[in-house]
Amino acid sequence: MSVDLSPITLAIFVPLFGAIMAFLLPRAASVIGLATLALTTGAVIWLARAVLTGGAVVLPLGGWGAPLGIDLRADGLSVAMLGLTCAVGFLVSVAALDSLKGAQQARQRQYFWPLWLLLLTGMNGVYLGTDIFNLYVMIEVIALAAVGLTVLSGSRAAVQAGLEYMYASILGALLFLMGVGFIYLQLGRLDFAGLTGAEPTGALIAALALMFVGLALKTALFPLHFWLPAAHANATAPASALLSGLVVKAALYIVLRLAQYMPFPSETLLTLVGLMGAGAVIWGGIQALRAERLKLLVAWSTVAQIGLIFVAFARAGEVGLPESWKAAALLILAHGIAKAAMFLAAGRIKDEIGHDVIRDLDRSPIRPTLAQFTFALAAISLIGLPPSLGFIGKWSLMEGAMAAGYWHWVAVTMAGTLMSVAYFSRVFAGFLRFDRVRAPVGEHQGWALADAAPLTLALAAIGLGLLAAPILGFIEIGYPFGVAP
Amino acid sequence: MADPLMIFDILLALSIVALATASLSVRDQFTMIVLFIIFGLLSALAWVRLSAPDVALAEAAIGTGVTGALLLKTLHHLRFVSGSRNRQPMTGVAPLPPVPLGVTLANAAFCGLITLGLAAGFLGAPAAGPGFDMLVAEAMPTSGVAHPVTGVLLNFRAYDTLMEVVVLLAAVVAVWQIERGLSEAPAPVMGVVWQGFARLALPAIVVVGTYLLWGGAEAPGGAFQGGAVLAAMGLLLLLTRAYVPQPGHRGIARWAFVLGTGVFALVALLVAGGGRVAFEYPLEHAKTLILLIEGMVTISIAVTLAALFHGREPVALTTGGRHDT
Amino acid sequence: MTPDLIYGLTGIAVFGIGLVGALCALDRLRRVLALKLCSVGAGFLLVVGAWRAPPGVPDPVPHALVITGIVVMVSATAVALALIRRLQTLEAEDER
Amino acid sequence: MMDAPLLPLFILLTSLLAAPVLFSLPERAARLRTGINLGMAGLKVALVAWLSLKVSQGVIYDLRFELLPGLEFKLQADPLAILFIALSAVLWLITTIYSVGYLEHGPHRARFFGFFSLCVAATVGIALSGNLFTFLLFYELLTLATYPLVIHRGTAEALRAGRIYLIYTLAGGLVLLLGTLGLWVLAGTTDFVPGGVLAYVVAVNPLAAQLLFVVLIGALGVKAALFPFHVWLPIAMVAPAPVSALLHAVAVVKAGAFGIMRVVYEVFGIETAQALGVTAPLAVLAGVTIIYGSLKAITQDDIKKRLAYSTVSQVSYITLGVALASPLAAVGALAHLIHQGLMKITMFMVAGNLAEGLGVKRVSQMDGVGRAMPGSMLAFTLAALGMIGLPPLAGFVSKWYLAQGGLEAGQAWVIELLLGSSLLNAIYFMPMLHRAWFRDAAPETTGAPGRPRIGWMLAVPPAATAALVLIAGGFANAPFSPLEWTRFIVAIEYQE
Repeated sequence: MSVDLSPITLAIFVPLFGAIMAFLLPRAASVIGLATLALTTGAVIWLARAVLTGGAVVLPLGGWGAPLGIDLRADGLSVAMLGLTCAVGFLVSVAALDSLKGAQQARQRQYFWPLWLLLLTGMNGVYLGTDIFNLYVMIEVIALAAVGLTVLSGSRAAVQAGLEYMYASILGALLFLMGVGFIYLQLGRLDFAGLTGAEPTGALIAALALMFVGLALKTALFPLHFWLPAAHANATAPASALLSGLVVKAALYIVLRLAQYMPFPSETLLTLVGLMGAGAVIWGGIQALRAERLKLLVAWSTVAQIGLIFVAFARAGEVGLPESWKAAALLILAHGIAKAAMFLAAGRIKDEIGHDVIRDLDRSPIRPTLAQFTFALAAISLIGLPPSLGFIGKWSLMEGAMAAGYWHWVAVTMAGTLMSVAYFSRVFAGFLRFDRVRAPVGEHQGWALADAAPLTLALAAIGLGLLAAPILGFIEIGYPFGVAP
Repeated sequence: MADPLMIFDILLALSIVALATASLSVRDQFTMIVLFIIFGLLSALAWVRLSAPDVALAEAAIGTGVTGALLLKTLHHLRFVSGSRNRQPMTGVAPLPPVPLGVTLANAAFCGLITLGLAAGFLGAPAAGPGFDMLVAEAMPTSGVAHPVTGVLLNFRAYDTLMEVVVLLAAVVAVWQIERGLSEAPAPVMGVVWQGFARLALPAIVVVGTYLLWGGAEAPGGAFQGGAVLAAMGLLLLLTRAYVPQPGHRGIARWAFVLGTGVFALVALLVAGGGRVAFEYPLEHAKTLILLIEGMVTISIAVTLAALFHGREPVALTTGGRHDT
Repeated sequence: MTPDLIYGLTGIAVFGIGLVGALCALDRLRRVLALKLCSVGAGFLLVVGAWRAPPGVPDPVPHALVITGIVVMVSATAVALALIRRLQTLEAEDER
Repeated sequence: MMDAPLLPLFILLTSLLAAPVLFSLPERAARLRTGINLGMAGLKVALVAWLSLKVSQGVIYDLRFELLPGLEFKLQADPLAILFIALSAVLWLITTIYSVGYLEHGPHRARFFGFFSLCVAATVGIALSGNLFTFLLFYELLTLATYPLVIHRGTAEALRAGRIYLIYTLAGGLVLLLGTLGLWVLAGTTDFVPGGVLAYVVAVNPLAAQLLFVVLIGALGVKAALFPFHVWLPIAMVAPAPVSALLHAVAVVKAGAFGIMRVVYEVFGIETAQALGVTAPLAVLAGVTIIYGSLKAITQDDIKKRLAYSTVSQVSYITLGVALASPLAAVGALAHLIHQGLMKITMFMVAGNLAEGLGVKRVSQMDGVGRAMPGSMLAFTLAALGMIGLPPLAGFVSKWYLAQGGLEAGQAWVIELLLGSSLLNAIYFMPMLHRAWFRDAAPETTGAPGRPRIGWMLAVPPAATAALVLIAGGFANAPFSPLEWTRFIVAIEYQE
């Protein structure tokens, strides 16, 4: 009996089997992990080719078909998110290989790989899912694995942050589940297609509100961001990179999908979303300016950037939604890549210097040049300077807002950009100042192979801006957003 | 409308709400957990009343039973830890400042508003509205099982169920990860009388669990409930010290954790082919395959739940996951 | 008043109570419990949605969903409790 | 000769690709680094010469790459681009030689030359930009590449200056982004087209067009050091001498001035801009900056600061020439783009030599330095006299055309402005020359005669640029002189 597998199933099952193997064979976990990532990336490339040539791919699991069964569906946006996850995931894994190589990290290493591969399973499942209850289960897979990764170091701060993260995650998921209940009450089905064109009744508005708040909690949208900075700042570097670069994107992606299929009630709600985003941009910026530690600064910048993505989403109101999601998607991709690079670089800097207190960075005679350079490159994309992908995303955001006459979103974006310049330049000053060093500054100290992965990511974040047109073309495949009102 | 039943319903509903409130507001943590367990059992009762015996069984066994056990174990551990703290009162930290009453009230009012909004949404939704009834009825004959809930869990929405087992796996990996090297509170040990009782109860539990599993194909029950009951046996074994996990058992425990997920996923993939997609069991083998999956999943659930209760990974000197395969 | 109405409102009330607890409780254990209450509330909603007035047969799909939800919740609870145990131990060690 | 449509790209890549190589060279590989630097700089000069020849023969270079739907990355080589690119190619070569000598034993040379190279790449990109969007990309790259150069010394003072520099220029960049977006939304294109792309918008919505003009000029004015956005320029003087030289002569300040040209001539179109009534205020603003810069320069004792304020003043000549909206003034403005670059780079290199060779950093210390370093001071004198506008030096030529343009435009006040400015120039340059040549040296600046205080790598570059100042003025009418080329451009921009 021949088994013919769809790349869609592979994208979910390969990491799942990888996780199982890595858990069963702890000694070979690293090898299994890397191999799994490579295979998953292969499956995603295969899937991308299929989507490029034939448009969206649908796989009715069990042959039942929605609404009774569960369909998996891959269109341009899904595959772009899968690609982001696998590519960033692969490079973070390479970096993790180095940062977890010490003898005292044997136990960390043993748990890192199964948790990370389970996390990958969950994220791939989200990007391919079309059933809202299934999405609930998937975000729980993500939540448990992500919490496990957060507390990998076992320090008190990390465990404390992990516990807060866990509470927020469970509550977010339960709000989402309650929303699922309301959708079932009203519509009697749970697949995305069933949501299309439904009348916005009381139950559906309740469902939408519940699901949105739940997802906002999971993706740390202001003012529900409270758990994020501590969790992302206290995790080990590869875990931070995964959490900040990839995990928060899963909930964001679900918001995009819901907006595609749900009857979005009104301009007012969209404005509210934009305002929350604006609040995040400002508050995240202020806190990043005040942060004393490098990783905390980077974590607060994630809060601000998530806000910016929501501003992009709301940039042109209800009428502009069929276009606005593209700006949001570009920013999601840009942030995913650049933030992973930045957290890895911050981790490297901390490893080399021995601390990450921003004001004392310039006291160290050790200057991990390459990691600092990587950090700066990532910052360029996060600030949104050309030609990075972040710039292209910001350009799309402002272009749409301006064309629609929504000047306030342009102002918020500009304010956010200026603040990001201000808080990142605090860090650069620490890199480039030399008159506070007592000992002679060593030449090119702190080079390591581990710098290769973050540097690649940072260069990608900048270089992919040049490929923005094909990327935009790709994410539109099989994604008729115009269907939604 | 049957009047006495309605009175029963209202009374049950009121006591559920009252218990929920009480369990959150009672000061003593032990009482809190006990109230919660009663709350869970009454909720299960309400679900029986709503013709959902499978759900009621799962809630009673897992949602209330296992969760209650987990809470009690944690409470035991916390009391042990803080007991050791009390021995040196000089170094104690100031307790957390209480939340200002105003904030609590504002929060409560906020939640009240949300609740009212949800209630309004609920009242506006169609009663006994659209559902999957027809679709399930049509598909049941080709599902390979007779009981609709089992059909949904293991065939129509098998992917969900697989992921649910994955959640369990993630949980046990995370718990082992979190608790590694944790200094241990002495495990709660039962009194002699209880031990004797437990020994007596063990065979009965096994029978009930197996029955639930087997019956799942036709009547209420199934892998989760069966697994929970078997896990209860594991809990008893652990509590009575009839079984003490050894470091050497770690490997077996790992295999037991992943058994359900692995078999489930393998079967799901291997049936693809010949025009079928993943999870599409060939009709003639459907029942066999589903029973195989259910059996393996049951074992994994039982072991995993027991391991979640036990917590730490068994390393030298301390103890860990149970294996009962 | 039909049972679905009564229990539906019960579920929403329980969810609301859980929400208050999750937001206001300081005690770590109590917050876990509050979250569990929320999940029971959500379960109520789905079970009520599945209910059909006799002699109708209830919709099995929401039942399956609730069972899944229960298992997911117990997993999350176990992890949260493990974190609490770990954290309390670390705090106790720090004070010693 | 073979035809190479990718020639502009190659010119860009000579410095863009050099940067990563230079970054990765170990600090001690000095010879290799110098080899790459000089090789690439020489190659660029050769390629630019070839490109100029081709363009003068009427070959059109136009490279496009779509970045977003409808929005292109576009490189084009028109005569205006050639003017700027030739300036930067020649001065890069000269400054590179100077920098190698200046930083011979300093730290972080790999970093320095890497960013130096990037900085030139950005300047070349700005010159070759075919639309405002591409211009914006390189404009921001320029900011990022110059920041590490400004703070190269790594002291608290340098970092403070760097922060101010970054805030001003990035804020300016952000406003430019806003303006580019506005242009894109209003006109549906950001292309540079002689005669402008906004005629329709100006007719329909003059207010929006005026606003756009203010935003764009304001943004570019930050780098062009237009009053009141000039604050960063004197502060950025903490940078090493070659960096200051490059910043003032070619890279940053000129990028702003060049951008103002592009915006006035090819985004709005000079006639449209005039009709819109925005050129006259710009001319007044430029005039204010000219006088203000000169007055501030007089009060500075620090040599580099005095030179910096002088730049504030001199660069606004270019803006003035553009804003006067007369062909003759335009000739003067374009010629001054080159001439000011040659003169100012000379002066900064000499200032660096004084600091290196004699430790002289203030005007009050300059007594007798002419005798200690006669070669350098001769170059400085030529440049200073040129700045003042003494014939037949380069500065005279541009001022002459500016004045003629003022008459042509019916703005007689320009003559008075130019005369006043020249007087002020004399007031702040003459004392320096007087001290250098006619006062006795202070004991610490007199050393043993006959022994050179600086290496040839520091001595030759200013001499070369001073010679160019002389040639550009004296042979202003020769073919391929900046002035001749300028006339060629003005014919295009005024669509004659």
